Amino acid sequence: MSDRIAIIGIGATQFRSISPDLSYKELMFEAAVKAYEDAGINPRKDVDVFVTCAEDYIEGTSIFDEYTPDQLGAALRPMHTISQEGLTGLASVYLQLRTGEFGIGVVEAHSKASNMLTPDGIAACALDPIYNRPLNINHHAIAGLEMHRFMYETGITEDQCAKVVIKNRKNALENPFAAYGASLTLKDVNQSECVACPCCELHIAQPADGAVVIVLATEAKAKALSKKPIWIKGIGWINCTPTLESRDWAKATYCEKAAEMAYKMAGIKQPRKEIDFAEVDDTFSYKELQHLAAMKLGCGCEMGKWIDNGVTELNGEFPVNPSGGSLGLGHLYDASGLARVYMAVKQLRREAGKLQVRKANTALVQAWRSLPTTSGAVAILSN
Amino acid sequence: MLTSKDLMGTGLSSQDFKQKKVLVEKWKANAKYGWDQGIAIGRYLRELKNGKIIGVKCHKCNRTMVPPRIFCEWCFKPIDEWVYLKDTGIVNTFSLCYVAWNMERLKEPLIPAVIEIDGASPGMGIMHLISEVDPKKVARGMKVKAVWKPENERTGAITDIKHWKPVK
Amino acid sequence: MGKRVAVVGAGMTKFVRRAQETGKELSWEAAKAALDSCGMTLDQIDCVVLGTAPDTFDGVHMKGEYLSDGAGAWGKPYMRSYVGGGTGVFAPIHGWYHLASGHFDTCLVVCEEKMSSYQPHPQGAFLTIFDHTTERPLYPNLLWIFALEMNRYMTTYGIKKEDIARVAVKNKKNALDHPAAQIPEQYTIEDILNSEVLAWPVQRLDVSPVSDGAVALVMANENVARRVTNKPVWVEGVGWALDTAYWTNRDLCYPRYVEVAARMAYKMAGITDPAHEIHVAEPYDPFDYKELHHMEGLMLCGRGEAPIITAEGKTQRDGELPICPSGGLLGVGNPIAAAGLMKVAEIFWQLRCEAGKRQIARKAKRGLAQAWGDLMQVGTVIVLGV
Amino acid sequence: MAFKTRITKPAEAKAWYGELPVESLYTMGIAGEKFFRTLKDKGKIIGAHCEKCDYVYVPPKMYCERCFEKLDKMVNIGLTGTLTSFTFVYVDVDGNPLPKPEFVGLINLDGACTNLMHRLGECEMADLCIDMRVEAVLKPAKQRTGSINDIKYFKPSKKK
Repeated sequence: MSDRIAIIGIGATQFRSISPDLSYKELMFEAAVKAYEDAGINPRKDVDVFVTCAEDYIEGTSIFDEYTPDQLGAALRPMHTISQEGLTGLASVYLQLRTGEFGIGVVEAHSKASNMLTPDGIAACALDPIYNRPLNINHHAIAGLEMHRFMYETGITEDQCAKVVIKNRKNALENPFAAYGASLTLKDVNQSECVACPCCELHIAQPADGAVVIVLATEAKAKALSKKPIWIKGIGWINCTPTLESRDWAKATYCEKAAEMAYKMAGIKQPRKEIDFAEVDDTFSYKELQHLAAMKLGCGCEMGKWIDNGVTELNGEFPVNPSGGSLGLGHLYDASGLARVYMAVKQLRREAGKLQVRKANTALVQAWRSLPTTSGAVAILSN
Repeated sequence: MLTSKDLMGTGLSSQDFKQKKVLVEKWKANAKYGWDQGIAIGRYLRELKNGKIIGVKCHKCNRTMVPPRIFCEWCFKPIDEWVYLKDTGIVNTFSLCYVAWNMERLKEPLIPAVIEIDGASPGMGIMHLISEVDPKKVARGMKVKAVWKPENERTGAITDIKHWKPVK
Repeated sequence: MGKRVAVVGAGMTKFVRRAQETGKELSWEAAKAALDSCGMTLDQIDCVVLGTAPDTFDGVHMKGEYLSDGAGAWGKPYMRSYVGGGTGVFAPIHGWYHLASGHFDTCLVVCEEKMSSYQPHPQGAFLTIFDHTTERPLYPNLLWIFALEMNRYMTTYGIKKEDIARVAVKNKKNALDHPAAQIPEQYTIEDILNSEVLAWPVQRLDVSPVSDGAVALVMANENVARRVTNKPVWVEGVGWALDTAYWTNRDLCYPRYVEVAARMAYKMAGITDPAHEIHVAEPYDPFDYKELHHMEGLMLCGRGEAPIITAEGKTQRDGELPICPSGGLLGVGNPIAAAGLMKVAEIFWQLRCEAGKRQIARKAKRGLAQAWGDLMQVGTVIVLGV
Repeated sequence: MAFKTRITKPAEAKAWYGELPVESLYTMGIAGEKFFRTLKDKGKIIGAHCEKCDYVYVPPKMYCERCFEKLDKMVNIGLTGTLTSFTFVYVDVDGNPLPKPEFVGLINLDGACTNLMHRLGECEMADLCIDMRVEAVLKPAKQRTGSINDIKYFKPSKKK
């Protein structure tokens, strides 16, 4: 068994609303080349295990696993797919390295969201085929229902949710990777077209294409290869129920439990004090607040005050999504978690440029698999 | 020990469905895609439209590959060169297939094959169909040639080659 | 190899052509049976891993999420791994690394497939495993690639169809003793050779059926394993490899990805002479030639030699190297991911001498299960021992 | 180095079009068959009670997802409940704009621990509030097919 695991290389393409010049293989290749150069390794010789995170319906290919090895340098090597969020994929490589059998592992996730011509029709297929799907209701209804109940129970207002959008898209203006940087007003957000009330268009992260590759190593390998290893101090991943009927509708229980798991591993008792900044899921504006509350950074209503008082701004006391989050970067489907890892590592290495937060020693990264799931992961990274 | 009495699992016959003994729900997925062809396959299809088969070469391992890709998967580096290949090849392996993709029975067999393309490195094949031949006479090692669609019917697709036929 | 990990319980549903149960319910039936088999309850399980093949079969996007409650994942760390047909043997490897990492004490491993949901015929789902741009426009079916590979294998080594048909006869007969089997039957070689030609050289009886079903294992670290059972079956080695997607650039006569995976597992298990150190094996047999092909990839015999030792009867239950004593996919059925895990469960039962009528004649201390998947591309291997 | 050359002409950046042709036939399952038969034949909604967890699932499950015990004790649930949340959806299932929004609610049926997602009907936007009482409106017996759509929608209960 190897005790500590570090991130020694990161690579990502830019995130864009479309990427018509590259196939998904080429997109993955670009991110992989960058990650391997960052880590200073040759995947054909140095990497022991590979993981990619993908879903068939999103790719439009059954057994998409088939098409993953070549562009990552993984042909004829131990490689497998995890049909899960990228951050859970990171956990899977973490576990493999912890067995002590392997020295270096790679996790990849990507999004070719623009290649889905019928994203809502595809998302509908994720609903229970006998109890939910026959109602023929757009899956965003779930976000509307949840947002409404969350606001009802916490007293959070639509304006406070809108402020999350404004903050994240503003941060994204300074992020060269981001597809959706913008300077928005409350009016812009609140008057955008309604999708599933109270969730209107600008409360929803818009899709983006992109790929992210992260290289992990055991302590011995990391120390030999990297000047700035970023340590995985804690990681947790949890599923709650997939049935809409028995899930929680105000609380993000999956996130709460995943955070408990990660905090326990990292020895974190007072997250607010021990963590410097967070990159958390904000595929819907309210989700950022809901997830922060679930991770015990404060109660729900407190998160409303945070956003009002600028606590989570780039220069605030506890920056949240300094990268721009999914609202600013673009929603990368199962690559979202790894994009957040990428951005957090940049911060922890103090390479975040204009987005650099003042104190960046311990980062909280969290991911959710989006509608209709109750599945998510949390990681604590530290320099 | 596994015994039949503890085993769960309720088998139904097709009759159970026909006679509506069980309730069912149906769904047809609305799952449509426009996959970006990208650099390598984009060029491959454009060349097919021109009636040509193009491959790529890696100078490090000296392989000429088809279908083209932008990277060499063994050396993990960008490919070095585009190479036009011939529209002839040899049958690496084949089948005589009497069922369509959806399991409908076919009267005349389709003859799918892996065809090693002349000009590419040995063993570099593509999957395609063989026709204009007595199925009994198809054999491994048989020399075949592409039968192209007329130029004005070509769209930039693998089906711009209608099929492959034997050359003597 | 990390912490020692054992299989301590196994359970499965019947394999049937069309199940009334939903996929979730099948998962629960298998998972519950596995827990019951070792007297454990869900609250004693620390994490859950799931294996299931294409979502298009069940007709549910993000099938891993959908099945999670049936697999016992409520409120637990849960992952779904996916390597096509290789998934069923990968799932316990996935469970292995959860436990060998030292992060968890117990893991529930569940594999499910409900192929019957796909209309009009589950085979249609395989169209979309081919490259969307360069292959799908030719409307390929899954039989094509098997037929192409089988033909290449036969012509490379000069193997006759009757040599291959012996596998179908053996496995379908073995399955007569499997209580969960879908299509056990006593056939002759002539029956196989006279069955309907689907995609020459593949005929109807060369092929395993489409099925619905689920299988589950309970895995545990050494401390827990010794507490819950006096017959733990240890994971001695695991291996997996994914070959290039450019399958038409490879020689299909030999499954090198299986060899790479096997070498990894053998190294971990300290095996240098697999043909003698492996006492019973369940190589993947969705088609009869595949069993032979995989025996060679696993180095249980030389290249092109698998048909010979099969003809000699060595691979029968009373032979020197029993192969697929369960009846395999050809006899028990092929709910893709679940079928692979059924093989691991069979080795578990064989090594514990709990296989009943299927118990092999020789004493076995070490066995192996292997699955294959994707475009003739994935090898997954697990070596178990007592 | 990632790419030596890239596409530089827009006309060369093309997509290949296709689909996942998936037509599915779903059985209702062991628990679902009971639920939908009862709904169709008797016009009643049933749930499954886990005695160990004291939790009532509506619709019923064959097993308790929390403790994994088999659930074969079905309980009758009324057609009335409380609105846990609601939303107005402006797009159809495929994302196309709807001429008028669809009202969707989460209904905690009396006696259930769970929330059922369904349509809301016979109401205006202003009529709705969280925690209000609602009741199921079923299709006439002859039109029921054994589907979640045998419940037409839920409507606000008349104030007594």
